[in-house]
Amino acid sequence: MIAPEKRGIITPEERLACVLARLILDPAAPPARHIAVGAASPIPAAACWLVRTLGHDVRLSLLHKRTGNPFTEGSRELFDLAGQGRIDLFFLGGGQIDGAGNINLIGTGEWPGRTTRFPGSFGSAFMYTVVPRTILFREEHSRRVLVPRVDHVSAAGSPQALVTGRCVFRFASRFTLASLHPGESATSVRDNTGFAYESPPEVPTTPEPSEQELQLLRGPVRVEMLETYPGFCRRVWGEN
Amino acid sequence: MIAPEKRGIITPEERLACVLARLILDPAAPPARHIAVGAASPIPAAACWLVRTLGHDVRLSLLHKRTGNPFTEGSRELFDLAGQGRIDLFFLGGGQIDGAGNINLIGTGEWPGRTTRFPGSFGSAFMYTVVPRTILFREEHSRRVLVPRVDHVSAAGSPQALVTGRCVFRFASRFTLASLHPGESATSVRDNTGFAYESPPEVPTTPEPSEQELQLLRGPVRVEMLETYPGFCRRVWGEN
Amino acid sequence: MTQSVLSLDDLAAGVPDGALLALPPDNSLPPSALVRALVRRGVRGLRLLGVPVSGMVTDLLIGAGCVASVQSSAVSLGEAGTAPRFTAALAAGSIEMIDATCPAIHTMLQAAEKGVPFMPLRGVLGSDLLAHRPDWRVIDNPFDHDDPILLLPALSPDVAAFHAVLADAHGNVWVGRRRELATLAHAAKRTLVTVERIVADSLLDDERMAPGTIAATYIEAIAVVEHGAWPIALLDEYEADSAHIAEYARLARSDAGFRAYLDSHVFARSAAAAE
Amino acid sequence: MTQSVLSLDDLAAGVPDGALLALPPDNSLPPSALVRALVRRGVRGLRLLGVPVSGMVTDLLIGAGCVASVQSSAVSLGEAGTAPRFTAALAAGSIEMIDATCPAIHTMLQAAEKGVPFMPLRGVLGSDLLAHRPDWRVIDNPFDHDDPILLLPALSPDVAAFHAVLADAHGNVWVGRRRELATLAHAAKRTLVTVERIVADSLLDDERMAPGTIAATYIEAIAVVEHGAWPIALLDEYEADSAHIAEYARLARSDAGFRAYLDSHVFARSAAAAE
Repeated sequence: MIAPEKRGIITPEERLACVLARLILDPAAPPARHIAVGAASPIPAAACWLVRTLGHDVRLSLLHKRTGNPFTEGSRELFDLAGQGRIDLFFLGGGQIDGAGNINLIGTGEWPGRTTRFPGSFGSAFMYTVVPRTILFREEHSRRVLVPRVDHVSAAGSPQALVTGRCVFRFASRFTLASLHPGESATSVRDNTGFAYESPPEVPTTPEPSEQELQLLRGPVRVEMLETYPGFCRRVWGEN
Repeated sequence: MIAPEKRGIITPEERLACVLARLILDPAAPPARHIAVGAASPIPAAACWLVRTLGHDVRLSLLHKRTGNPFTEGSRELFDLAGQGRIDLFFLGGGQIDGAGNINLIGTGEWPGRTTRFPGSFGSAFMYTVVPRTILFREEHSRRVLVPRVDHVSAAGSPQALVTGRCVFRFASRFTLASLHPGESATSVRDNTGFAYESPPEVPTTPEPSEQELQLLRGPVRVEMLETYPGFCRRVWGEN
Repeated sequence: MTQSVLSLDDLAAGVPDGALLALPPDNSLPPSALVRALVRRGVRGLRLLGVPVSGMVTDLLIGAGCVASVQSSAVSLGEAGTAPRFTAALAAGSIEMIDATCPAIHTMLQAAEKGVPFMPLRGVLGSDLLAHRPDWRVIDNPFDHDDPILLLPALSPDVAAFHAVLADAHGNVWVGRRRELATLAHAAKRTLVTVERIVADSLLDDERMAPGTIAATYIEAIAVVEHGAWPIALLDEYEADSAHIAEYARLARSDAGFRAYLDSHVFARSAAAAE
Repeated sequence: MTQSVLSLDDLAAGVPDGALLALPPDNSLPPSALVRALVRRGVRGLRLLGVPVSGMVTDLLIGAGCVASVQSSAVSLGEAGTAPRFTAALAAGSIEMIDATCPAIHTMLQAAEKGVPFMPLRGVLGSDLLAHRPDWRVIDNPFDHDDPILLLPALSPDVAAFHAVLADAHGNVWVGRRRELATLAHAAKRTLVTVERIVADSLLDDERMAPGTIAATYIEAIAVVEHGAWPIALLDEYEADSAHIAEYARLARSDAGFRAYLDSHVFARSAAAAE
């Protein structure tokens, strides 16, 4: 199943999926019985499928699943579900993310993004405040993305955490560095982060995926993901 | 098709259907391109089908049509349609109707109808004001029904007309007697009407159905009505 | 599936005394068998909500002494005439009637579906309903001048119950074009459903079935009850048993007649065993 | 039927210059062939509405100079990346962008569907969107204290257009579970639809097809265009032509590339004749 040259090598995508899965299962957070995942979010989707295949009873609504799409009230149903309090956890990204947890999906420069235009706010302005738990996720960890103050606030909220390609931040009125991915250091994160955050004297390393997690990711999770994210599956787990 | 003993005899239901059809087609009123008809309204439904079979391009929404029901957004769709301005004409009745055009579907005596309870207001409180044209229709024409002032106002509005088993009233801030059905007189109407109304010196007789109207009612209209109003069809037009 | 498939009696046990219970009328998949099971259980103090009007099962619950109040836009047996137990209970003052108008009930449920505290509705302003609905409010339209408009509060039933045609193994249920039941399930805190049968294949995988399907997310529990809408019609599955409804309408005119109906069609061992 | 079955060009003629034109995004049956016909016709000054976001056909119309403004919650080619002509037009200042957020667009259409002047929505209050939407208004919830809530005005598009799977001889059209298109058709003043094919039997007579059907009441005119969503996917009928979309995304990065794309796939006699 897995291309031989990849066997044994843990990809960044696999690591991030496991990080997100552990945050989903965080016993200190309110339970995530129903999670919604957007179209362009294969890693959060993999994390959710991992949680499911680990045996947890969590309902997943994949927004762009082509077959078996659970929404029969049209595309407003996700937002109505959230308004009803039936979505416990959502993932958001941002062209810019700042230290107050604000995200910017509008763009940089003069409104509405005359310097660099991002796609737009999607449902973030609603979901971020209405859904109890939000995990911010952005692979690119740079001063371009993680800024002192976003140029425009698409949505404001209090995330559970911010997961990047370099580290995990937890949030409680401001960000605190929680763990460093393998190969990163307090300095590499500091150098690439535009906003101020708390950094404890000792920052643990993000735990690597367990053998069980890897097997699930490369087996049943991959199978579930194939229809919705074929390109992602090919890139991370090779052909067939 | 028509039971021999009924052939040639014009029933009150047929007469009333023709009266309503002419009111629907009233050239002085805004055009009725889309008419909605409630469940317990076989005579208004017959009138609408008569208008259709006469060749007029009118859309009918029969609220309780079991097959081919046009509402695919559930039972709120009728009201949304009306709110959109897409319903031109609706029929309403009333346990009581007063001279101001108010209808009472709640009941008599202390609220909510401790003396005699009627079924309830249905959608009347909305439809009467939102739909441009309303025709009030009640076969029973008595002082019990046509009262000086309804005990409770289910809905207030300005009807195009009030059609009863005895006559046709037109409405413009108050009712005016417009025509008397065969067998009725100014006196018989006066004696049986509890509210005040205008009565011109000469009141015409309600025209009888034409031969064409009768043939349409007893032929294609009856066929259209059979599924939704089998009891009515049997009563008015006999078996088979 | 996270939904439980229960016996009818266990499903009925899920409706607590005093619950705000939403029920569709006779043209929209009422849970007749479940209501008979509720009567057998002796549920008390129900606050019924007609969506948006009420039919035979509401009359039955009232007659059996299960009901404290009814909020509805009308209570009627349709072609079979007035609802006799409802009328008798109102005359006796033994239930509270909270009158509404159809689009207001739809709107209150839609507000709950959307998770907003209120939603506006045109019309209604000339009706005496307003004076008897202190929970309804007229404001000036903030987008215009001299334009009073009615605001209706969100209404979230404790329990919604209806009889769907079928469910799949995942707990999704199919109601055809009776989509007011989807709005109801979205708005309600808990939704209990009886179905004619359960199919293996996911209703959501079939583009032709999905649009008439309410996703399992909204469904708490299901019981399989063949002819569970009887004597009411069920879409294109079966027609109404008009003779039976007429018999009910006749018997329910008197207390004694209604008792006889209950004995024959609700409490009798044969009746209960059939469900 | 009162709906007309038109040629694609005659259907395109029904979209006047300057119209507020609502279009669904790439996962919800965009009228790709109709949009190409609009480009060929040279429509100008369109005010586009994304329901609730915008995809490839919006980028195409912008690139072809047909668009004055876009109201949407996002403009993107999905997996194929950013919308290049949209981005270029914004940088050049040649179109106006009116940013929204998905549930706000749904809510504005629902208000129009219901015929009410506004509808509330939770959330949004911390977003800079508000400062740029003078048509949106925050009020104190009249049912509570210290509870600011957003009110959104009804929005009724001049024209809604989408590509449905099929229509019947009565003008009813079937969109499967893409029911946001029903809300859109209810809210719009006029709805123009392309379909893959027309079937004889009424969709409303079939309980399995009816729930995914938009009744003819709401449909002004229909054109039959096979593969009318191409290169976008159409439910379970056909998949997206990802290679073509990627080619578009690549070509549309430059003015010259976009012109070449138009010449090959929109204006070329073979392209036009295929539609």
